[in-house]
Amino acid sequence: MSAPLERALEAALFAAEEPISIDSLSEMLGGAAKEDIRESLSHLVGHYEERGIHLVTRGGRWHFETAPDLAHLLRREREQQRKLSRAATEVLAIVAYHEPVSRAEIEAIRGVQTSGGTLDVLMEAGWVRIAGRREVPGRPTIYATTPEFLDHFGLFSRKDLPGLNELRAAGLLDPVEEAFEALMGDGEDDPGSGTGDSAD
Amino acid sequence: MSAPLERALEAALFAAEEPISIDSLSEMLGGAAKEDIRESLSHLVGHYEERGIHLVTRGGRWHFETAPDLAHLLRREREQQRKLSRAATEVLAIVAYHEPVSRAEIEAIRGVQTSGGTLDVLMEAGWVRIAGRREVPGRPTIYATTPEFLDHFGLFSRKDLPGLNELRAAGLLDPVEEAFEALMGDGEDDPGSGTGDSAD
Amino acid sequence: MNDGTLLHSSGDISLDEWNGVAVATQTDDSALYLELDGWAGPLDLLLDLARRQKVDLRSISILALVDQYLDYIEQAEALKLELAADYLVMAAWLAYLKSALLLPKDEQEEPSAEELALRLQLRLQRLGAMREAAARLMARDRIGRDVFLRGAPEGLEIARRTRWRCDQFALIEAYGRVKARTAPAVHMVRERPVMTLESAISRVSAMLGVTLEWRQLEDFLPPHADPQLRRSALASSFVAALELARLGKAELDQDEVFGPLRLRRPQ
Repeated sequence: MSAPLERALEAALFAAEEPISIDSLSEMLGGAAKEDIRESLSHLVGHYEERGIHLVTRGGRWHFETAPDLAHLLRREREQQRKLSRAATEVLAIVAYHEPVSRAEIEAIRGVQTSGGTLDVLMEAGWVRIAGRREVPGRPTIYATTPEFLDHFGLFSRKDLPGLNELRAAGLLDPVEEAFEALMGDGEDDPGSGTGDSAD
Repeated sequence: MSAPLERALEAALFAAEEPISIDSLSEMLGGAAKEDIRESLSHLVGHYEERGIHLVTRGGRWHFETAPDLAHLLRREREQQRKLSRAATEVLAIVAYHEPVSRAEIEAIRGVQTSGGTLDVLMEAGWVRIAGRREVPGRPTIYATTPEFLDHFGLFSRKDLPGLNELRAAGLLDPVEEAFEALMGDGEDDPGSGTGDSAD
Repeated sequence: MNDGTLLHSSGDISLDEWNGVAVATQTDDSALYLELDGWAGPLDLLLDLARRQKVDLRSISILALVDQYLDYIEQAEALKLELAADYLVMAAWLAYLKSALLLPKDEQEEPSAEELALRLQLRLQRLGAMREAAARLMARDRIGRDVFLRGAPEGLEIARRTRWRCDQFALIEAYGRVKARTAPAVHMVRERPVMTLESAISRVSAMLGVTLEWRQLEDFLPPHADPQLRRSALASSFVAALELARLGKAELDQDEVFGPLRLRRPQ
């Protein structure tokens, strides 16, 4: 017999059409204490851990999904997702690991112009959004990922991006110019390119 | 730790868009024996019995649904308070004083046309109900108040509504008289002009 | 013709590696354009070539890479493939880089060839890192491919319900308003006010002041349409006339019974 709050959370998360934040859960359950909700959710996570469905949290929002190891039973041919082009996957990765990022910055990394369609596809998929403008000359639009991105790729949060820490530690998320100067040492009298807004 | 077949059934039923028969489940799970499926399903029914979601069968097909006692969580109501319009208040009062009344009768008493929406609002508010049809040509729908109406307005019964004499004593039938007095009031014999429309 | 004939015959870079990533669609038309076939531009091609060195990108030989690239372009030209301009620009730049790298250090211009090579290497590393990250991202358990959401969620309906406000007083008042507005009974107003004797006296005496002629009593009445009030005014004015005559302030005259009553100021 599970506690009333757990039952209520189970039902709400089961019935929900999209992931729900703890705030919304609290509101839905007549203002239940968020602490209690958190505790019940972690109970539920434990309860479902070895079952066919899992309770997961992505970017602070919660949902049930099937256990990944059962994918083969559930995959349906008719529902093949539209595959992303390689360009789109690269752009998505660049946005995710560098966000917020401007198109010029994306292009500097990829060495090619990014067709407008690529970002559109990612925005249409709901994974990338416009995150404002960078306050530099030209005020370029900058892009970032969405909560749905975390949902879709099963990421607890952006920190959960695979290899993020290693990439950061290796300086691979820094612009070329910054990395270049770091390598050449500060012996040079080159003032450097400052903001590192974009390589090349 | 649940058995592999149970896990698979859980996931399959969770992800299914409609209830599934045991035959389909067997097919989906690579030809699992129906006996085993039946047994696992009954385990699962027991497992979920007291949880927030239930595993149920209807006409030989299985699906998960939220526990019936938690249905209220799924249909949250966000209440907004609104003042009942003047017209609606009048109609409500007429229903209360004259019930059961037809719409035509309400209009005759009010002296103005009454939109159907007004009665809808009153029914939505839970104060007015359809009380059948009047056995006259055209068999018009007749309306009456509900027990919630008495509750809301703090009335023990409709008899608690003040009668016309009391209304008059309270000055509530005054508007026209008062208008006349206001015109004649200062003792002067010239009534002047005036529309009698003025309420205090 | 596709990218496979040129590069992938050696087989160490398979696009299958890109889990979940679509290989650029290969139609007969696109076969003529290398960049559509497999590489998103020269940097991408360079990266593929660099990976074929099977070493960490930090220790690739830029010189060897340049050679590979130039070979590739040469091969492509031999096959009369139409190369996009930026591949050729890159080829020219790499040819320059190669010659600079081969010069003794003291003969190199600024920036040195080593610096240019380092920059190229850094760029390749970054692109490589992002490609790898993309592959790892795509390989995650993805909703709709590896994990599935509830197929038929009941949904959380937020019914916007209006709570209507109305109180007892408003209700009763409304009924009073309706009755007052429409019921004919409402016409049971009090008796019409009469014209008082005082006001008749003051009116008649005031009017006598402005004329010397005989005038009928009716001429002294206030102009009222209402017959009831008119009758009251007539009665009051008659009494007023008698009173004024008694006080010597008016003269009364009547020619016959029920004939018109006339009055004037005393002569």
